[in-house]
Amino acid sequence: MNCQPANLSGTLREPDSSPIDGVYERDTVEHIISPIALYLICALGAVGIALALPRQHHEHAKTLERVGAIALAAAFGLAALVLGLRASDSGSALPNIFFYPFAAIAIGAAVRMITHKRPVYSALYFIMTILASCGMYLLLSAEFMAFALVIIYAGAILITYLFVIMLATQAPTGEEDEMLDEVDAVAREPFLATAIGFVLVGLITSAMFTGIGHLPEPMMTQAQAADSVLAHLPKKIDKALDRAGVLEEGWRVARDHESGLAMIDVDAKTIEIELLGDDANGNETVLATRTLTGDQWPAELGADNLDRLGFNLLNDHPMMIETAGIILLMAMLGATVLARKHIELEEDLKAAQARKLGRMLEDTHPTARGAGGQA
Amino acid sequence: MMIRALESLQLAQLAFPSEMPDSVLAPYLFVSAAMFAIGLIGFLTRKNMIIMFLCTELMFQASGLALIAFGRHHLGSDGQTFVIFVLCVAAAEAAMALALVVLLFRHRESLSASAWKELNG
Amino acid sequence: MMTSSLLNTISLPAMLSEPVGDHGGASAHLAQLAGEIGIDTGPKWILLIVFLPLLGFVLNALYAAMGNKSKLPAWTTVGLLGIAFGATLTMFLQYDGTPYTVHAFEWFNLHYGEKSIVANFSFYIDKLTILWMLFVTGLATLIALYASEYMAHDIGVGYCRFFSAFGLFVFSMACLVMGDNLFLLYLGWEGVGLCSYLLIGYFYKKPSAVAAAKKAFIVNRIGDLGLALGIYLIFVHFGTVQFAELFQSEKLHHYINSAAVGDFSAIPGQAQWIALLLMVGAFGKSAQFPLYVWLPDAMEGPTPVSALIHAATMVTAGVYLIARMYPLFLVSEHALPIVAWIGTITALLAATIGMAQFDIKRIMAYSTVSQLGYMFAGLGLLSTTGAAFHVLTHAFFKALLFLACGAVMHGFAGQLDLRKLSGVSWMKGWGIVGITMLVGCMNLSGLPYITSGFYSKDMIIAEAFVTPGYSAIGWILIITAIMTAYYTFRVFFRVFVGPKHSEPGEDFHGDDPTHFHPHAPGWAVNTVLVVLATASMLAISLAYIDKEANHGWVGSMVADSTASFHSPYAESLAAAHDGGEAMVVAGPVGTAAPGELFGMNPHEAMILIAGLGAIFGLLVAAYFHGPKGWQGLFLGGRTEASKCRMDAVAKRMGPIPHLAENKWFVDEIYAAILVTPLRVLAHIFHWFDKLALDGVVNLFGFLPRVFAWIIRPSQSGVLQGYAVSMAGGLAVLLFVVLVIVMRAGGAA
Amino acid sequence: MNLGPLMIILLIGAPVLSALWIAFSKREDNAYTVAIVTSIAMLFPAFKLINHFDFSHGATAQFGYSVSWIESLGLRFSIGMDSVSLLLILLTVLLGPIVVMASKTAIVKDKRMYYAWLMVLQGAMVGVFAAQDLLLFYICFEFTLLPMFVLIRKFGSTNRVAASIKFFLYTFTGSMLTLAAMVYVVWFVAQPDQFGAWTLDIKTLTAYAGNMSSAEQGWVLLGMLAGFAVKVPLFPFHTWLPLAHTEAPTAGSVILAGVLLKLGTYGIYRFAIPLAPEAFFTYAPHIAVLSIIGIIYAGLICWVQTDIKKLVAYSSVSHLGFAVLGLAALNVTGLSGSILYMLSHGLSTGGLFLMIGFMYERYHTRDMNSVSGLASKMPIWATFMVFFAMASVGLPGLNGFPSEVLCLISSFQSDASWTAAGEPGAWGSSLGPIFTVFAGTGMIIAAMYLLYMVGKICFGPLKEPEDHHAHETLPTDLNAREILTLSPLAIGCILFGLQPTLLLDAVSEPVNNTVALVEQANRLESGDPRIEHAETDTTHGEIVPVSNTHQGGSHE
Repeated sequence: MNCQPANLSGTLREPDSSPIDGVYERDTVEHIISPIALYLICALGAVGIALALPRQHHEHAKTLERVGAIALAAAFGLAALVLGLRASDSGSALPNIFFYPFAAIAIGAAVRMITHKRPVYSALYFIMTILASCGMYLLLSAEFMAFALVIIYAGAILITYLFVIMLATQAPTGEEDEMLDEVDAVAREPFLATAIGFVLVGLITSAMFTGIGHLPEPMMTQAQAADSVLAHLPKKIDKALDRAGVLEEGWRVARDHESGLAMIDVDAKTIEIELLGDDANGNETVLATRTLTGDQWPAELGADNLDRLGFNLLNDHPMMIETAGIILLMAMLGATVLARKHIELEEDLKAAQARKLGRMLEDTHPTARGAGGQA
Repeated sequence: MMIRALESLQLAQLAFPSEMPDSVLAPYLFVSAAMFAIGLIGFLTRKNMIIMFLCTELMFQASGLALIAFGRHHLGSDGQTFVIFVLCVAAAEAAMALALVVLLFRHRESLSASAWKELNG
Repeated sequence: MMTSSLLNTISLPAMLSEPVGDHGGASAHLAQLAGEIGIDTGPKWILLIVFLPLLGFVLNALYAAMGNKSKLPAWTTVGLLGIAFGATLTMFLQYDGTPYTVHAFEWFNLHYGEKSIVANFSFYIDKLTILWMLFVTGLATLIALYASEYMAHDIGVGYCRFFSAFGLFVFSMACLVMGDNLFLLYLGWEGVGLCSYLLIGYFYKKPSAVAAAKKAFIVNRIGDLGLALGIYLIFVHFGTVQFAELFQSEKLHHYINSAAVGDFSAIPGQAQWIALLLMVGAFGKSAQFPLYVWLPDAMEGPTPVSALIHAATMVTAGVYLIARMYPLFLVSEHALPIVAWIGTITALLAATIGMAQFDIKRIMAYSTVSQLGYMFAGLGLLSTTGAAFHVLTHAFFKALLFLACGAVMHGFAGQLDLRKLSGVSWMKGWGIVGITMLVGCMNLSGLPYITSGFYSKDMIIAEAFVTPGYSAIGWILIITAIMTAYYTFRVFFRVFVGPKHSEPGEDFHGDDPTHFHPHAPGWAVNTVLVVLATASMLAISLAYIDKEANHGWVGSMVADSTASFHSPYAESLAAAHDGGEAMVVAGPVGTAAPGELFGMNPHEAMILIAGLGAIFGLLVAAYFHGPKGWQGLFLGGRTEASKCRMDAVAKRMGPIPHLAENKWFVDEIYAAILVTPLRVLAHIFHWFDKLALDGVVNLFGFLPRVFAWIIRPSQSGVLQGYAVSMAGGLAVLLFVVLVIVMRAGGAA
Repeated sequence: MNLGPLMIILLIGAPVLSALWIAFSKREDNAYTVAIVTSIAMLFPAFKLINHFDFSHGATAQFGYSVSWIESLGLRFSIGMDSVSLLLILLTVLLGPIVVMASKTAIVKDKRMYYAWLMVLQGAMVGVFAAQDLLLFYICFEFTLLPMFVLIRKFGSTNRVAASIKFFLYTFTGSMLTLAAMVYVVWFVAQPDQFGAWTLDIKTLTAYAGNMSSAEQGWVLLGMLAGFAVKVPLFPFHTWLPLAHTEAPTAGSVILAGVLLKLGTYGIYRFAIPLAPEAFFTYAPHIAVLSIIGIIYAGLICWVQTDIKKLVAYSSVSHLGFAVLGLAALNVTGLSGSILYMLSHGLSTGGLFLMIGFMYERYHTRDMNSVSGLASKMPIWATFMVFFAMASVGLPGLNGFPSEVLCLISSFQSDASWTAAGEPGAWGSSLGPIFTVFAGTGMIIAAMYLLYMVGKICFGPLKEPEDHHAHETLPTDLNAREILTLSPLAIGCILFGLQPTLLLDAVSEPVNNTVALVEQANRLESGDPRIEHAETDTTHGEIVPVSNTHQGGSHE
């Protein structure tokens, strides 16, 4: 669907349009969220996670987890509420409504991921987090990244994780935690960790919110943005013009001789086009030029997100691609080398393994315990 | 309310998304911070090495979200480009990490990170 | 103290005769003398005197290396020393009265700016030098000859060792006496110290010998420190260590003149300090009172060594030093009186100890100390002539005595106890020893007229009486003279006359002491003894040569040297000749007019008193120790070796003989107040070093460990442990950053 | 680049190369051969240097050669030598073959390691003395630690580990502070109002360092002394030395006493004095007091030792006190005396350590109570022993005497109130006769402990350890090799004692320059209290740094 950017351009973001301006200086947290609330939220979240983290042989474990969940929910709700209130009374826009469910799912799944005692479930919850964040990517008009994320993460990486988990851990059936490996059943130093973690949240958020006020203005207007990209894509313009049928045979978008950029002006909606042909001594020259004006501007002419991303990637960060490639290559080699290494177990470990096998044999249910044995 | 929601849903589809106020950026950042913290906490608390690596991935995610949000705020594509990079790193890290996990597991018959403390003073 | 008044009497006539100029007054003589020193004008062959003995040292060392097993070393040494003596004699005969120096090679030469420290291997020849070198080389030759037989018992490496050290000694002595600068003198000074160390410790298997050697060296070192400081001070003050320059120094003449008029305030304290420091060195080397303790122990060495080094030559180095540096002593207010008194005290003390000893060699050692005391008294009394003369005569008769005792010791298997020997002279082949011993004893005790010792000693004692305020010294010296006669003849009467009796000493290895047959000395020993005896008798004549001008040949030798000094005695004579005017100013202290003693010329008085004293001592000795009959001059009643009348008396004298026999426990006292505390201190330092200092160091080494031990647990090794600290660190960092950002924001 | 620098580089490089050869050669046995050949070959470049050295300009660094390292920081490696360096290099090179020969039979296993490190040490020591810039000096200075550490650690006797560690850490800690001081000086000189560029050239640094304020100089001096005083070692910082000496192998002890300790005094002479002239002048009396305490204290400790090696080690502390005293006197006599002392101590104490080593090889004991009277068993050995003992007692005619005398005289001279204006050594720091007297007691104490040692082990009735049995290869008395090892030292002692003038002339120019520099600095700054005194003192027409009020009248 296609609507003119101009329609919307005004309605959003008037800088410092808050009626009670000056109450909240733009360079403190205040204009985003009141610090007290922020710290309260952090505290709640901390308590919640601390309670929710797994612990073994605790009769009230379940209740604690529930309390934790409630605390977390409260924290999340409070955060949403406070942010919303502050935004609304500064009259500035709120995030998309869909943001809230996505955020809720993402965080909730994340929490569950770290609190769940079974690695497999953790992995699955992580996939959920990723999907939720994909949603948020969409809201941030990064659709390509959203889908890339789904494919790469949920599709590739997490599956690897699942494989490894299944290779390495014994998944006990049934709900009873006693069968769980101590490694999964017990969290170490939950309170310290959560404390540190949420102190960090507090700090990071307040830092970021403080910084928001100082963020630079966008580097260019939408038109310039489009222009800058489009001018680099003469072929794309040619295609668009062709599809719109405004070009005769032999005509094309005029290229600037030095830079090779297409001569196009998005704001004025004018496009220079030229006719190429051979001159007397047979080499190619511009025979004629003409300017298309606004009414001939093809409707679907415009650089979309993907164009800009790809252009940015290839034009601005070529080095990064190389680096990424090398990193991946190295990772591949490294993983291969590491994984195919054959290990000689020490005697005591052999004994331990034998004991484990013995235990496994008298187990009633034959599960894939080969993992240990394969080593 | 509903209207604004729909508008901005379309906005997401726009070729040239328009600018984005602080008050919209902030919640995204808050979420990313929260995710990061949760990942960190997980890394610190869980003993299972695999889970720990999952938590690192979660932290990657958080950073990715922040990057994208800022990129959106800037109306530039650099944020997304960096997320691509982050993805590469994450992938590489996952591969290596899992290979290591397997290796270590074969050594110790255990996934506990605290099974490896030869370096203690 | 006294000296000021002394110099008063001396210099006044001179000052009356001529106006006081820079070179006028008392320093005129010195100035005139120093003025004509010929720098490096001497014939080079004079170097032979110094370097032939060194050659001897080298050759003997080579013999030792080649494992020579003959008397070759002895003959080499005797020959070379003989040549050296001949050279000295020639030097003496050719000497024309003006001092000169001979340059061998450059030794010590530090230039800075236009200044420099110059001390070369070059030699300063004046009459004092010649006098000393004459008896040094002469006696050295004789004693080497004696030793060639005496040391024959361990021919081989030891023999070579002995003679090489012997040669080295003569070389060092030559450097000491002939050196033209104080560094070279110091070289000789330390060199003779080394040789005496090596030679005392010759029988190095005997712990006592080793200890004695060590003692000698260290005690000497104490003196040497004084000497060294004195030399430094001379250099620092006068800017030179060369005699020629020193004696020409304006400063010195200035000082002498002001000292002559008794104005010591005009002389800077440091200039006066010089003499006091040099004095300490002299006391050390010449075994004067506080530092004499090493000399008796030095008798552990072979007898020739005792004779040459510890009786005749080395111990007179102190006398030489003072004589050589006399001008500096004159300008020091307290130096000479101290020298005089120290000398006197030493003389008395040593005599008292000597009277109670039974070891004849030790008796001789103490008598040496005592006689050296006389010499110092002489120096202190401004009679350098007397001192030098006594040095000369003493050199002869004391060497003679030692060699005689050595012969006895050698013949009787190391027996030295006078209670175990008797009538040695009457034994077969011991006549010469007896006679020469008698000569020696007479000289030592200074029997009037017939002995040279009398003349030299008398000159000193006379000086004491003619010097205002010093008659006390005179009396003490006379008493000492009596004691000297007593203990000398005690030895003679006990050992050399009387009933024949002998027991072998510890060197006897036979099974039955009763079948012990002493072996009489051979020709070499006898010759040397005879020569020395004759020499010491002939020395009498020296007192009459040139008597009027400088009272004696020695006087004439000294008179032309820096040591020369127109002594009050001479003044008084001069005064007597021209009407006794000068003496009016003489005695500010109000003693008897120095010209007079019991109404006669002091000389006659001395002949009376000292002579009588000596004879009295002799008679006492004869009474208490002499054998029955004519051998004891019909006084003695001794019939066997070990018993005599003295024993009874000694019993009645209570603890005194015991104390005296144990040297008044001086060694023990020194040990108690010096050595032991020092040793304790050393141990304290040692432990302090071990515990305190090293402890602190180790503590500093230990602290880091403690710290590490404290922070070590933080490295748990658990991955998440580090992660927690990382996150915490990040949090803190963020907090800090945030606060700063807030600040900035607030400010903005 | 002509002959001279080549020779120096040869002196530094060749030992290192031969060390590499030894280290990588397959055969244990030819290690000794290579080492001895190299160290003897080193003598020829050394003598060539003497021939080509222009002694009339002893102060100027000759055979200079300089390669740039980091131009922007002014880091260069520059070598060259003035006469002082030359003499110390000669000492080093002379000791080279001696120590190698001395360890022929003493070292039986790990020969390659031993000789390799020995050679490296040689090169490093030459490098220290030949360095003309701070960098090279410091590198070599520190690098001498490593080989010594290994020598002690691997080839020492029972307590070697502790000894090596203490040696290393103690000296290293000190020299870290020295580095700090040097860096500060370099930084200061690099200031725009000074030289204005980074430089490590010693001459340049010396030229500008004088501009530092007294306080800065004080700190610089402190830092310098922290390293050098430990090396010397000065009184309270000496405790590493006896341990290191006792545990080190003979060769190690010889080099330690012969050369390494001199790095301290050399450092003071070459850096502490010129780089902090005022401060050194101000604190000279304190330094002198420390050195004198060292002389007496260490001397007395020697006197109660039962371990011969410890005795000689402490005697080094006592002896080098004289050297430092001479430096503290800050006049020509003192500095020359001090430099002479560095050389002479190297000869005589090195000799003593060799003697002890030879005895140890035969009797495997260092306890004085378990041996005595060896003179009857080993006369040659005893002769050398007495000789070297006398040399270090300071017997005139041997090497100890000239240096000792000069050091003592210098302390005497450097008191203005005792030295009349215009008299020799009128200028100097403010020591005085009292210093000389106390230092002089060192002469007596030296005689006490050295004769105590000689008397105990050489003389007296023969006594050998109970379990003693004749050495399988060595004869009872010294063999030809050992005599050959000792004789150069002995000859050196005698020549040194009879011809000190040669050395004095050689070093006179640099020493005079140094004194002039210090005097300059202190007169300009009038850091010299005596100057004001002289100015107020109207009896003297010209300004002399002398306040001889009580003898003012005595000489006009």
